[in-house]
Amino acid sequence: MQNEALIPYLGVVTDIRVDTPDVKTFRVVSAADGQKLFEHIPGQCAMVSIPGVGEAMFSITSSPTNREYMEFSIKKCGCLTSWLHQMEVGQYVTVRGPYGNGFPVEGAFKGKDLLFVAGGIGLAPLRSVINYCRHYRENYGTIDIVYGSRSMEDLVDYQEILEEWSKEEGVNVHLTIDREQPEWNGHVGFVPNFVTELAFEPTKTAILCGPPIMIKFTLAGLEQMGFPKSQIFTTLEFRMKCGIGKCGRCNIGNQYICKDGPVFRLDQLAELPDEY
Amino acid sequence: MQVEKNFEPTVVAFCCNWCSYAGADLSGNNRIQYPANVKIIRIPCSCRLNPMFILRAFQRGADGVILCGCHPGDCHYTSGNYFARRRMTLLFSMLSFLGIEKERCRVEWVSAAEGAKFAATMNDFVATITRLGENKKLEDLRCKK
Amino acid sequence: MQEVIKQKAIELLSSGKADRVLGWKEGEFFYDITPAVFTDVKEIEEKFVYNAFCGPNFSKYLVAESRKDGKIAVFLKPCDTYSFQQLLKEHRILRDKVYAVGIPCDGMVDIEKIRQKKIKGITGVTEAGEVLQIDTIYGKKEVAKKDVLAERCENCKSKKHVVYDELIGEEGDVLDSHRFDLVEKIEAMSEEERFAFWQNELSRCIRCNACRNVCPACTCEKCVFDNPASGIDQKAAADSFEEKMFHIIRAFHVAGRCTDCGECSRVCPQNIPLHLLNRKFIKDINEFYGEYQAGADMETRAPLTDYQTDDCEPSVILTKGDQ
Amino acid sequence: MQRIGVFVCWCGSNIAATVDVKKVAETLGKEPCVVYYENYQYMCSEEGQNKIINAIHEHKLSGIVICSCSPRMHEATFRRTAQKAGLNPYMVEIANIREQCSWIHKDMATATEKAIILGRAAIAKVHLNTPLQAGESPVVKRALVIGGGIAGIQTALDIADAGFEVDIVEKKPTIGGKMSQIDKTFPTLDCSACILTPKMVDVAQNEKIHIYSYSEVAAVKGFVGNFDVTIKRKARYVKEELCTGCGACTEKCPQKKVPNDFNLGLDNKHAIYIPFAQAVPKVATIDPDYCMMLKTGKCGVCSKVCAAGAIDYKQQDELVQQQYGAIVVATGYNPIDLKNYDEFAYSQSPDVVTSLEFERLTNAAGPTGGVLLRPSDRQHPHTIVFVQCVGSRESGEGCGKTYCSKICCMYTAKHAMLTREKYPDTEVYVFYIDVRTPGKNFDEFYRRAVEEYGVHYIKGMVGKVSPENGKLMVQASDLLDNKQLKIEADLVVLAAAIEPDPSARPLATMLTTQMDTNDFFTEAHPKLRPVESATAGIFLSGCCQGPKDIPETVSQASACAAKVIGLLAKDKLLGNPCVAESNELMCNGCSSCEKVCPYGAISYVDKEFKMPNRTIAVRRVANVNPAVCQGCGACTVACPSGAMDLKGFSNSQIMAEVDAICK
Amino acid sequence: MKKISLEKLNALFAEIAETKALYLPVDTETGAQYQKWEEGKTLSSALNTVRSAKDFFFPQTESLVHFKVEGKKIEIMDVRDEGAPFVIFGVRGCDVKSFELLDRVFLQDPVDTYYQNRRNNAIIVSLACSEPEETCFCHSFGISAADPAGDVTAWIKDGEIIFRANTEKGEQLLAPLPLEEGGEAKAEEARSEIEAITKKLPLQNLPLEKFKAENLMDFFNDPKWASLSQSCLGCGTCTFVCPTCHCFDIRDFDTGHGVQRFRCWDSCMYRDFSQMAAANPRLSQLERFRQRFMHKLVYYPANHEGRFLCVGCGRCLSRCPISMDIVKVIKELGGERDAK
Repeated sequence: MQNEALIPYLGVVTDIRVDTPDVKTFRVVSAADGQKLFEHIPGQCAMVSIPGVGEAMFSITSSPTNREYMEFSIKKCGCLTSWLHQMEVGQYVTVRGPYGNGFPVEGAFKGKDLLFVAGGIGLAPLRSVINYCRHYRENYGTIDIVYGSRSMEDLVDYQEILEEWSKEEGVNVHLTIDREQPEWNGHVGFVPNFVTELAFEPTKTAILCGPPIMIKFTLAGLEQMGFPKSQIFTTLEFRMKCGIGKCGRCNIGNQYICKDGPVFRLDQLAELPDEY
Repeated sequence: MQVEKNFEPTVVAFCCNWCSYAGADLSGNNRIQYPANVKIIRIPCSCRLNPMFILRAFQRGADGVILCGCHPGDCHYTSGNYFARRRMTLLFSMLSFLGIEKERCRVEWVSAAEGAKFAATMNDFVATITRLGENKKLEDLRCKK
Repeated sequence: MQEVIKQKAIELLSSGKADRVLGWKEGEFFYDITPAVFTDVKEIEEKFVYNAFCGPNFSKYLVAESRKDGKIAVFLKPCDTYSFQQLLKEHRILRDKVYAVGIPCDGMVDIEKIRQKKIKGITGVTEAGEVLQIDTIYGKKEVAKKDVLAERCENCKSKKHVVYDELIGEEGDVLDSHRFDLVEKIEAMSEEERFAFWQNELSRCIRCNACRNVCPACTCEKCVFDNPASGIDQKAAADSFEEKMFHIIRAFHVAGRCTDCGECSRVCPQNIPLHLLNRKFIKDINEFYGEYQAGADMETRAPLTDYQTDDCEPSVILTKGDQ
Repeated sequence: MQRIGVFVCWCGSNIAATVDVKKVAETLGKEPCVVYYENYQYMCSEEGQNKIINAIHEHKLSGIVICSCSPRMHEATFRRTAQKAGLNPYMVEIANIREQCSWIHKDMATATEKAIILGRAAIAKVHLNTPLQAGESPVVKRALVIGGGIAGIQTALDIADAGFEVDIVEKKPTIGGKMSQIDKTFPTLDCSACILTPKMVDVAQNEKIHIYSYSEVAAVKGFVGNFDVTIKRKARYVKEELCTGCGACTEKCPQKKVPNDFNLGLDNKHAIYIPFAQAVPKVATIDPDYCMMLKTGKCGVCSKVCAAGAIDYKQQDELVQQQYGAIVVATGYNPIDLKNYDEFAYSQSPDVVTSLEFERLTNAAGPTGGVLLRPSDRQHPHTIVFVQCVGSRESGEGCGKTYCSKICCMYTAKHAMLTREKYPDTEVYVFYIDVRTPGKNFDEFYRRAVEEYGVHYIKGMVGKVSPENGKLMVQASDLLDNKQLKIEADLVVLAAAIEPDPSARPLATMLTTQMDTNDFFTEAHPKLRPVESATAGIFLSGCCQGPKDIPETVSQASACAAKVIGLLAKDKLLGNPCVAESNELMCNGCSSCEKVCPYGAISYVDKEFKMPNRTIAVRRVANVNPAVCQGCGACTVACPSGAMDLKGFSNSQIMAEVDAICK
Repeated sequence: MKKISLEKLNALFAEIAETKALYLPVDTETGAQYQKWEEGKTLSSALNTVRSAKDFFFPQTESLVHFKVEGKKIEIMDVRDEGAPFVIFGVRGCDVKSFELLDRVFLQDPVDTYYQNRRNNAIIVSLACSEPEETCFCHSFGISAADPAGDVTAWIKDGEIIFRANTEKGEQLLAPLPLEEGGEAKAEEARSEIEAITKKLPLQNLPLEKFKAENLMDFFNDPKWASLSQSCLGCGTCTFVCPTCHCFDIRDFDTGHGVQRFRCWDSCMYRDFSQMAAANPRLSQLERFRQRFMHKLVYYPANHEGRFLCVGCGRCLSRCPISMDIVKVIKELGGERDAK
């Protein structure tokens, strides 16, 4: 019988990394052959599930350029995610996907200066793009990454940022935390303000991901700086069940976030009902 | 030819902590036998038994459910078994109304001193359920092996 | 009667006694009437109706409406007042935010029953005394009103308004109804017949939740069936067990609180006689613990939150014969 | 997700002989989240417990399942073990594979299979266990005794003796209660006043005891260890602290036509009065219904004669707030009102009296100075008929009580005997249904009345008493001789049933304690906890719980005191953590739970909720007081929305057990 | 065309049922329902079934996949069934149209194979509506009650039933059956009679013109939603009797010895439909009510060349507990609006 999108693949967790007190990154490969489960575009998602516990959509945080495995950075917030956080290496999970449109890394982003703005766990979906763009460095202009979290401990992928991203030519990392901390020498303050302070050229293409409140104020800041709506991208979060644009749950206007999203350009969003 | 295995019913007994669970213990202390089909779940008082639990047991494959509590008037919490009695009477009546065998559910008052009665009750109940056969009217086919 | 009630609605609104009026709004046809909150006298004049198709029981709307600013006036048929009072008793409605007007009712018509008489394409209905004159695409028809009354009205339990601020018309009495006849008939069936009867009825359930959502006793902030933590949450039944489970639990949850308003059966798109389950509980309660009518007063303890030391034992069920 | 350890106990051969413990351990070891399993000879031994402690440490166990004997046996032991290892004691579940498995089954395969299933159920439950903390609450070291009769007095004295403060609230101007009205006590016939008044004095003089006389309990809030009580001190128009009890005011009071309730209206008193000579506190009280000064503003005599200046016509009712750790109910009893007993002509003839009135008529301090005289003509009665069981032991339909009032047989024998002793010329008839004399020296006492004093005991009921020509015609039946009797009596004494004081019912509501249909307080357990109410911290003393004679009352009062002392001796109360808890987000505020709670642990508050659309909604929600809740779970089933759940026995836990068993 | 006397209809059913499962509307005490044909069951005379025919392809619940969980291991079991060909007899024009609308959802990439299997197996015999009800408004969506689509179209006229095969599947179904040739004239007669009745139906000229993608935000922000949705109970009756509603939920059921993942009907009218861990983008009944009708009248047409997700079957009109239905919504919103 034909392959069925709703029947998942079996994955096995081969590595668990503790990123922050409530974020863990899980490395998953196929349970059948130890290979990568499927290919994806940066920004795409997959439905990860523990049968009997739940199934939910998570962005694939590893870059497509990684040919061995895929990674999911998951924040503990509900029943399924708590379960996932308790997992040990060797645990099987089911995965289906990839779902969604992903970022236009081979389209609109090409040849552009990119400005990534992320807050908290919002870095997870962007990590895939950033690493992709780093991998195909020649295809893109400068890369600016503004990333902030509540505290130092809450910065996801802090090690990778320090050891790889910051050291790379043409990649500028701007980190900030919300409140002063003794061990912290960097910037302190909220992400939106930091973005304004950094005064980026509005010719860049901005990619935003983070909590709604951060998005809201960052957008205001960017628009003030003169960024046109068509140059700002963000990703939406919604309850999803089927992941393939049929079950009706993530329907906003004539768009299905699981299929037509989760990445939207701001000018596209402006034409949709404000139900996200 | 395959010999059909004797029907071994699954019986769930909810026992209140203060009287009936102790009664069951006493039956053990005195080595009075009753069938292993009976599995006891300890609840603080018979009034803790939510009708939901009974339905759940049937759904999951129980063939009989019995609630044991303190004798009326002897409830550790003074009135719990009175409430349980009303609730169970109405629930059982409803199950019977829906055509479910009325002997599948039972309430018995067993005190902590009535080890023998506990065993006798269980013997009788298991016999009744065995006679009734498998619970087919309140089963969930998905839960069948 | 419609005019009197309409005038009352206008008066309440224009006098400021009420800020909103909950009433019935006309539809496309004579029978498809929608509950509506009127805030505008003109709208009442144009759209307000009260006829034999005004079935919906408004009391449940008051749970939310009484929590809004301002006062809401509501029109309650005798049976609706029971639900209203039951909700007051359970502290679900804020009494001082509601102006309740009792209105008379001589039985509501069930459009389904007219359709079951093979009358198709109904475009209009006129009440002429005991007879309903029906216009259809296929010509004029007539039926006796008593033949097409809703089940609950056929077996009307009371014409009395148990609570109101104002009454339009005469006060009625509690009636001797035959509402338990069908329950008795089912009780008299054999176990297998009963099982088959309910299997047939309940298997039609599509779990649209109309019965629950319309039920004035089902006002839970979060229904157990919607709550994943309850362990029994479900949507469409995936097994015949779940069909029964839903209706047993629902009936049990409203046992002793159900006023027998009959809304569950009225709204069931599959015409499952759900009220029979509730009535079975009511009948049992009456038999086992003494007559009790939910919503009849504010004081009497609900039978499931009460007991007598000499209540019957559950084994009483065993001796209640099948035939 | 838990990390569960399973420990299977052999219990020597008790379990291991019929259950394959190794197989049980290994099979359960494969269950999800079980990271460690072990079997050992005696899990409850020190060695066994150490094994558990080590495993908890080594394997970072978050929950443990012990397959062993009944939890009623060693649950507490293993909880302590867990606690020692730093694991919350409520993360322990016991699978009872001894009493409920190995001891009742003979076949090894069957028993092993069942043990595995029981173990699975325990594992399923422990999956959902959450660490529970028992709440602590401080204990106010002060007790309140409601009612100052002999029961209250005895309880108060015993509690005070142990060094705790006690307040007595008595609604009458003096303590003493019914016993102060009685003449002699059976079966010893010693003088009631002689044994009571010293105790009353003790109360008055005890520094630990404070009497709120002429006061009532107006409101009770709080819970065991922390009751907050409002006491209403009724205005007596006399400053208690100034009044010396000299009696000058009473002597001079011009209003002398006040029915004397102490003598049951058999004589009159003054509008300002001291109920009786030995009253405690010995303080005058003005009856506002009769005092001319209070009614018309004209008089003021008492104020003028009072040397202490204690009279205060402007006095108001006063509310006093006080905190208590325990409350004792000692509200006592009253004879029932006999107005419905027209057949006995109680309302028609003054010579038909109740037994309590008879006590006053024979009491030296009574209206007749102790000489037995008929109320109507103050003549000595020559024929007296005593009727027993008036209003007691009636079938349901009558206006009387279904229960036996217990004390009537004995006091009637006492009355009969004393009458015959003092007035041998008096014929005494006693009509009875049964004579009940279960008590030390009781039957001897009754037999003396019959045999030595020649009291005529007749088994039968009096049908009618009719006043005729200054006499009372008593028509009765003699059931033993099967004949009708007519007796011309001078005095008829009715042994009226006793009933709880009418103040008890509203009090029970305030205290959230239970009453039976007769308004007697219900004890927490009829056999094992007879002096406690089901509501923690509320205790029962004396006749408020059921009819009692004096020795019984006093012993119950002391028992009650012992319970109170036991409570007050604690500095802190450790709650049972397995209590009900309401999820406010789901609560409808419908009050179903409150109605089934036997302890009054549930109250309602209007709470503001932030709605997702940034509005604020106010909803009435249930609030469980964990210090009061005993964890029966009645509320959890009454709750339609499932907002109410019981910690330690939650819906999901029980359903998980069900699932595991039925799998 | 082919025809047969109505008297022989049951024999015809028996013939079809010999090789394929045959489903048809049967009268029950509580209205017509699709049932599997067996001896003794006859074609209902009611206009339409209470439940729609979508159940055949999109059942109320269905198992998707099973899992076995042991320790850290999971096993996946594909429980799909190829199925066998079956015949649905007597589908009305509106329901036939609904299949087309559902196909556009379920057969769109990635294909829903559960739906596809059943769809491929089905042979649809539609039946023209000789007595439409007052609640019918299929004509508003260009559906012909007189000449419905399907693999085979049938008309009943003067004691005869006339068949016309529209597809190869239909041809194959009719070929072996003992039918007479002819009936064109009668079919034509029936067709024109029905068309004449259709013109008399009360629900004519629904103002649908303005429901277009370009007016999306306009409709979305229309203040009239408030009064329209005000008395909505938030039940799923309209959704579940609707032949085109297709929202579903996917859930897991732990049987005690495995996990069954199944899907079941869901309704966007339900409060928990879009509930997430901490937020719900459609909090009020207004928003949920609006979503359902916007989806039918604006969103779906925007994605599917202007096709409305409604076939005018009238089920929601007769079933809504409070009689608030799509016709009222269309009339209220489609009224005086100025097209952009």
